[in-house]
Amino acid sequence: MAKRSEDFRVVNIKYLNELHFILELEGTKPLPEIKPGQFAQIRIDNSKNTFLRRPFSIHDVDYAGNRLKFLIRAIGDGTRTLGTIAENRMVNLIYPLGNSFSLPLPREKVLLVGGGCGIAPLLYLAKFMNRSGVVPDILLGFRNSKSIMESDEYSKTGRLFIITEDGSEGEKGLVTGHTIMKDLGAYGRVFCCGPEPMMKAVAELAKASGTECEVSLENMMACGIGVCLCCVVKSSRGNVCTCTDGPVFNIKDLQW
Amino acid sequence: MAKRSEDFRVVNIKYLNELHFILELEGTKPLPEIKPGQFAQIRIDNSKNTFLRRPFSIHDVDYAGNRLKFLIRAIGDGTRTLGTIAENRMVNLIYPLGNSFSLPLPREKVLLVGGGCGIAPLLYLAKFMNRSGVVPDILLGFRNSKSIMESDEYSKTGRLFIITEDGSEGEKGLVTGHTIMKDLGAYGRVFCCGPEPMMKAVAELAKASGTECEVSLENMMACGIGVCLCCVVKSSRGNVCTCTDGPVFNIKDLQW
Amino acid sequence: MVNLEFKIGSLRFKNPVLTASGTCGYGYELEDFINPDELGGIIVKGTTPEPREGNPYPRMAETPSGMLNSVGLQNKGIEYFEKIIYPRISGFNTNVIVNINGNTIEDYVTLAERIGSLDKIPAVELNISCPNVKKGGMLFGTNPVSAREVIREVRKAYNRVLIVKLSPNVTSIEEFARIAEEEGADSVSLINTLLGMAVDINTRKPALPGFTGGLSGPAVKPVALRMVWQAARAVKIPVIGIGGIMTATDALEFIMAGASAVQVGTAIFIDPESPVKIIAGIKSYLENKGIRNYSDLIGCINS
Amino acid sequence: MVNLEFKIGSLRFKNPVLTASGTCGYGYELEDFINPDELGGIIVKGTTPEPREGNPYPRMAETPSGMLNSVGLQNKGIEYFEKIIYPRISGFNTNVIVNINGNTIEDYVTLAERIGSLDKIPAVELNISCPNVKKGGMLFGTNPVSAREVIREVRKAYNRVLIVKLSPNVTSIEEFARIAEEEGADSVSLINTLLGMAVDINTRKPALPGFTGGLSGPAVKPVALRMVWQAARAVKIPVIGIGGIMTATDALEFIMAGASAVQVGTAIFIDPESPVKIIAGIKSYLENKGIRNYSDLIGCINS
Ligand SMILES: Cc1cc2nc3c(=O)[nH]c(=O)nc-3n(C[C@H](O)[C@H](O)[C@H](O)COP(=O)(O)OP(=O)(O)OC[C@H]3O[C@@H](n4cnc5c(N)ncnc54)[C@H](O)[C@@H]3O)c2cc1C
Ligand SMILES: Cc1cc2nc3c(=O)[nH]c(=O)nc-3n(C[C@H](O)[C@H](O)[C@H](O)COP(=O)(O)OP(=O)(O)OC[C@H]3O[C@@H](n4cnc5c(N)ncnc54)[C@H](O)[C@@H]3O)c2cc1C
Ligand SMILES: Cc1cc2nc3c(=O)[nH]c(=O)nc-3n(C[C@H](O)[C@H](O)[C@H](O)COP(=O)(O)O)c2cc1C
Ligand SMILES: Cc1cc2nc3c(=O)[nH]c(=O)nc-3n(C[C@H](O)[C@H](O)[C@H](O)COP(=O)(O)O)c2cc1C
Ligand code: FES
Ligand code: FES
Repeated sequence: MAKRSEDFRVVNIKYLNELHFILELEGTKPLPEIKPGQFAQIRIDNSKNTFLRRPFSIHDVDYAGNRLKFLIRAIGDGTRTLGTIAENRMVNLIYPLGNSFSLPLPREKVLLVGGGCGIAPLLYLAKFMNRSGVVPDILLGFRNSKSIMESDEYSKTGRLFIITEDGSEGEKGLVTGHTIMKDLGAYGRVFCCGPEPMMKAVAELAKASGTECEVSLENMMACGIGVCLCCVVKSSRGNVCTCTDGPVFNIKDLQW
Repeated sequence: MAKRSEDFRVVNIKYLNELHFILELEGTKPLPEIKPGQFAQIRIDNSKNTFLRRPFSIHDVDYAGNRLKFLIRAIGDGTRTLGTIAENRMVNLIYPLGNSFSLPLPREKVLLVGGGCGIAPLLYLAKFMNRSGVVPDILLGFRNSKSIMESDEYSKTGRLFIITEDGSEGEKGLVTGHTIMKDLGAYGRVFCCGPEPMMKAVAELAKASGTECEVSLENMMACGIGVCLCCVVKSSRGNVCTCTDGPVFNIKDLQW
Repeated sequence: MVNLEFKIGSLRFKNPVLTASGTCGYGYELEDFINPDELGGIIVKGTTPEPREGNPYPRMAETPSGMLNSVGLQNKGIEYFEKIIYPRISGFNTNVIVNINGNTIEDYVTLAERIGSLDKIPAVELNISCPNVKKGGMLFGTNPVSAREVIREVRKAYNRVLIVKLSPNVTSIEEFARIAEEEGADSVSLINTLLGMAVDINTRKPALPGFTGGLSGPAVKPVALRMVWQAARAVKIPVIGIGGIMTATDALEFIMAGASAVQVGTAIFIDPESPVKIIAGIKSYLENKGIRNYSDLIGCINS
Repeated sequence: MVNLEFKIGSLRFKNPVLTASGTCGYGYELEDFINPDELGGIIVKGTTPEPREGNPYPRMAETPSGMLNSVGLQNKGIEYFEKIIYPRISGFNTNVIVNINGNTIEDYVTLAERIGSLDKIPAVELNISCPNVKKGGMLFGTNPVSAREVIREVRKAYNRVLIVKLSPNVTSIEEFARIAEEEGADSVSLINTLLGMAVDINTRKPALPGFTGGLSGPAVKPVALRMVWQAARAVKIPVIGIGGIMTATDALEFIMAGASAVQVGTAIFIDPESPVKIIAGIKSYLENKGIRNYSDLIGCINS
């Protein structure tokens, strides 16, 4: 579980749509144990405008192949550069960082809710649960049918529900408006990752229905290892670091 | 002859040895007239530690293909990054910059002297002369036989003499010690490019034998277009800019 | 159509993007790349009474996201400017402004007077912030007493638009901005370069023979932006923002922090077209946001 | 074997590379990456008498080759430090130094006294240069009168090694270095962060809620180097160089400019192993050049 700094080889970059891609990396030594919800700080060497590392959730783990996958949205210079890096180049990672989603009780009913590229940590989370016999329900929200990503992957790990803003696939609307959210009380836990307004809305519903709710925050980070105190969030214990005390928080601990 | 800023496609990077490579670029529109000795300021986008453009002599010109070649020594972050740029990526050039070597009189006996990657501008210079019927003698100095570059190319354009520091090919020693330098007075002009100590030594011999001598300076440049006044050299007219009044100077105009 | 005009006193600028002194020559050096008439203004190379050879080579050292320079005001002097350069640039259809420098107050006054008699130069930029000369320059600009004195004397001698260029190498930029305002300057421009240094560990010598140089480029932008914000809150005269502006986004940051206009310097070395690209970028920002007057943005982060 | 030892007064440091306050936590946060015992010293997070929550999020904005921070001295206060943290770090086999901060002179004195009674803390770093707090901090460090006063009072109350951390946001760094020396400080360290700002042009707000922040990283290196050079020529006490040091080359530049030691800050965020890499790099530079004592390099560019 110790954090480490390690060079990974770029195995493949696969674009899922214009903006999102899967970055697949291979290390040279056995991976440490990685828990769902953890992230890596990636150093982006060949971008002039990217001074600090960039944090990304671990999307999938292949222990046998020493491989990690990230699902990344090309939003600024750093991510755009990552998305055009040539195969076989090396990138440096600091990982595994942060805490993790809690483990559901055996046979507990669990809902994963993700939106946009916030779906990233949910794939490994679902696979992780599968190993201990939990098959989650998964609700993913996208803008439209074209922006849906990796539904095949997710549907292998649980019962998948899709909602799109324009109704071009699945139900129409935002995740909070999906039919299954009406019965949120039926779930023991809901794990949520996506844009902050979405997470806050889901948190409201969870509170109302008394469901345990964990969210994964994306506060801006400088170090990722708890030394700079830049990534804080107000918790019941005062300001805590998203990078070490999070990124996953039970909403009870946040002042949401 | 107007300077311009233009994106070029990387056609090919060919390593001549561990440190030196030929960068071949292709523009999208007809090249302007380029004179021998002129240079380009190349913007190196994907190197974190390269803020300013980098100046490189134009090594060869292919008007038909809109192509330019540069002979580059990977010495620091900027040149190393250039040497690993992927084919078909674009790089931005400001060119053609600077003055040029003077044109020899028809049938004038001319000697080109180059050392290390200072040989770069001499290829296009020799080809240029060939067009007006002048076939120069060319003396190139290298560390050893392994570090000899492009001798085939140069030998097509004139009578080629090689000297190596360890004598592993051609004569042994520095260019100034080569046999033909004993008879420097036989040449109307000598054009020289290489490390400053070499150029100064050649200039001394030229002075002594009364031969016209032009050297190409490599002063550090910020702009390359005459607006920053950083690249100055002391001339008979006071400080002048290497980027606009040079890079080629008749040694009579320098305080050498 | 969005309106990019701005004024200092009664002097109209067609847009708020000028080129900074020492980075654009006399404007005509850029003609292969841009049409200088499209600029809001051109601040020409620092000019002194006598011709100057400037500092010895090397004069430049690259630094992370910036550069140090130690040019030391190389220029051919006011007489050459009047006779040779002025005729070449007086046809530009934009505000050509001369950056004036001297060792003594008299030097500055003489220059202001002589430039004051050139019809097509509607303004001077009083440079009391050059870090690369042994006399004058920053010595004036980091001492409140002598800053006040030189501005006062130049103001007496010059009745067109007077811009005072401030040094960032001070504890309180507000103090110097206020002095300029109190002494009747029409505008302050900032920042000139930050005093910096680089060392060559192989030769074990300073990278620049005079040890220090002036730092410019994106590296200084956060400091420049902070100082522009402070100065704009301290005075009522227009503030011209300078320092590391490479893009329209950078320029807009300065404008939102309180700058009425900006100057583009080191960016020109990397992209000589950048000043006109920045004008275009500001325009399209305004159009996209539906803002008709860019002046609505000036200092908007304070409100 | 090359000798990397250096001393402040009688306090021995095994090498001249320390980690900077606020960028290395309490040292143990880095244990997955480096062995803190290999460091010349660890300057722990800025500590205040009372627990502080610091400034609101967001606290950071990336800038060209650097970053702005506005952490605002979040820490759990001296009592928590004494009871919980001190026992955890007192076993380190290196110099653990506490960076002390307060609103008032009494705050600083109290802290110095309490730290003075902790056996394993051989030195304090008096931080009169934090730009991210409303009281204290840089207000002391940019005013010669109050700087003198706080150093004097702390010196009276504390008889171990006293390092004064200077602010770069001043006209004359020499002046403040001399004040520290005159008041009996054993060393000065510089620079703390440069006051800077960033604007988000989309929200039209400052990137940091408190408008300004402290600039660190390679962007500030040229300024830091210049100030270290100036300070080292102004005083006889050892100068500790800080600011944008990422590599051994950077560290050597500071040493050649006059620093007796260096602190590594922001570099840790990009490479937590950088402090030990820098130690190794200095060693191999010395070995390659056949220099036995790194102290031969200190200030060598002046000669
Ligand atoms: C713990 C954690 C896990 C993350 N996981 C993922 C992931 O799996 N996939 C993914 O695509 N992104 C993820 N992010 C967000 C990602 O780190 C940012 O999108 C990235 O840093 C942007 O870098 P850039 O250089 O491309 O953009 P920049 O040019 O730096 O910024 C572009 C825009 O992105 C915004 N931005 C910058 N940093 C962040 C941030 N930390 N959070 C949100 N917005 C930001 C900026 O404000 C700006 O508007 C995660 C962030 C955190 C903290
Ligand atoms: C007119 C002109 C024409 C040139 N033509 C060629 C050419 O055809 N092929 C070629 O390989 N190089 C040429 N150079 C030199 C080339 O510009 C530098 O080698 C290059 O800028 C180094 O960039 P870098 O980022 O790799 O090195 P940096 O990391 O910037 O520096 C590495 C080392 O190179 C030295 N250096 C940096 N800039 C220069 C410079 N301008 N001149 C000499 N040394 C420098 C530095 O002092 C340092 O020691 C030319 C220079 C000029 C001015
Ligand atoms: C090479 C160079 C020469 C300069 N010469 C002058 C000058 O003569 N007069 C002056 O007031 N400022 C001069 N400056 C400062 C710039 O005008 C500007 O204030 C500074 O570079 C910061 O802006 P920038 O980061 O956009 O370059 C010079 C700057 C550079 C880089
Ligand atoms: C996030 C952050 C927090 C800091 N906190 C402190 C602090 O508590 N006390 C202090 O004296 N300096 C603090 N500093 C300043 C650093 O110790 C150092 O002086 C400065 O960052 C310049 O060095 P660098 O460029 O190597 O980071 C902090 C810097 C950063 C980036
Ligand atoms: S990012 Fe530095 S403490 Fe969290
Ligand atoms: S490099 Fe700018 S004037 Fe020559």
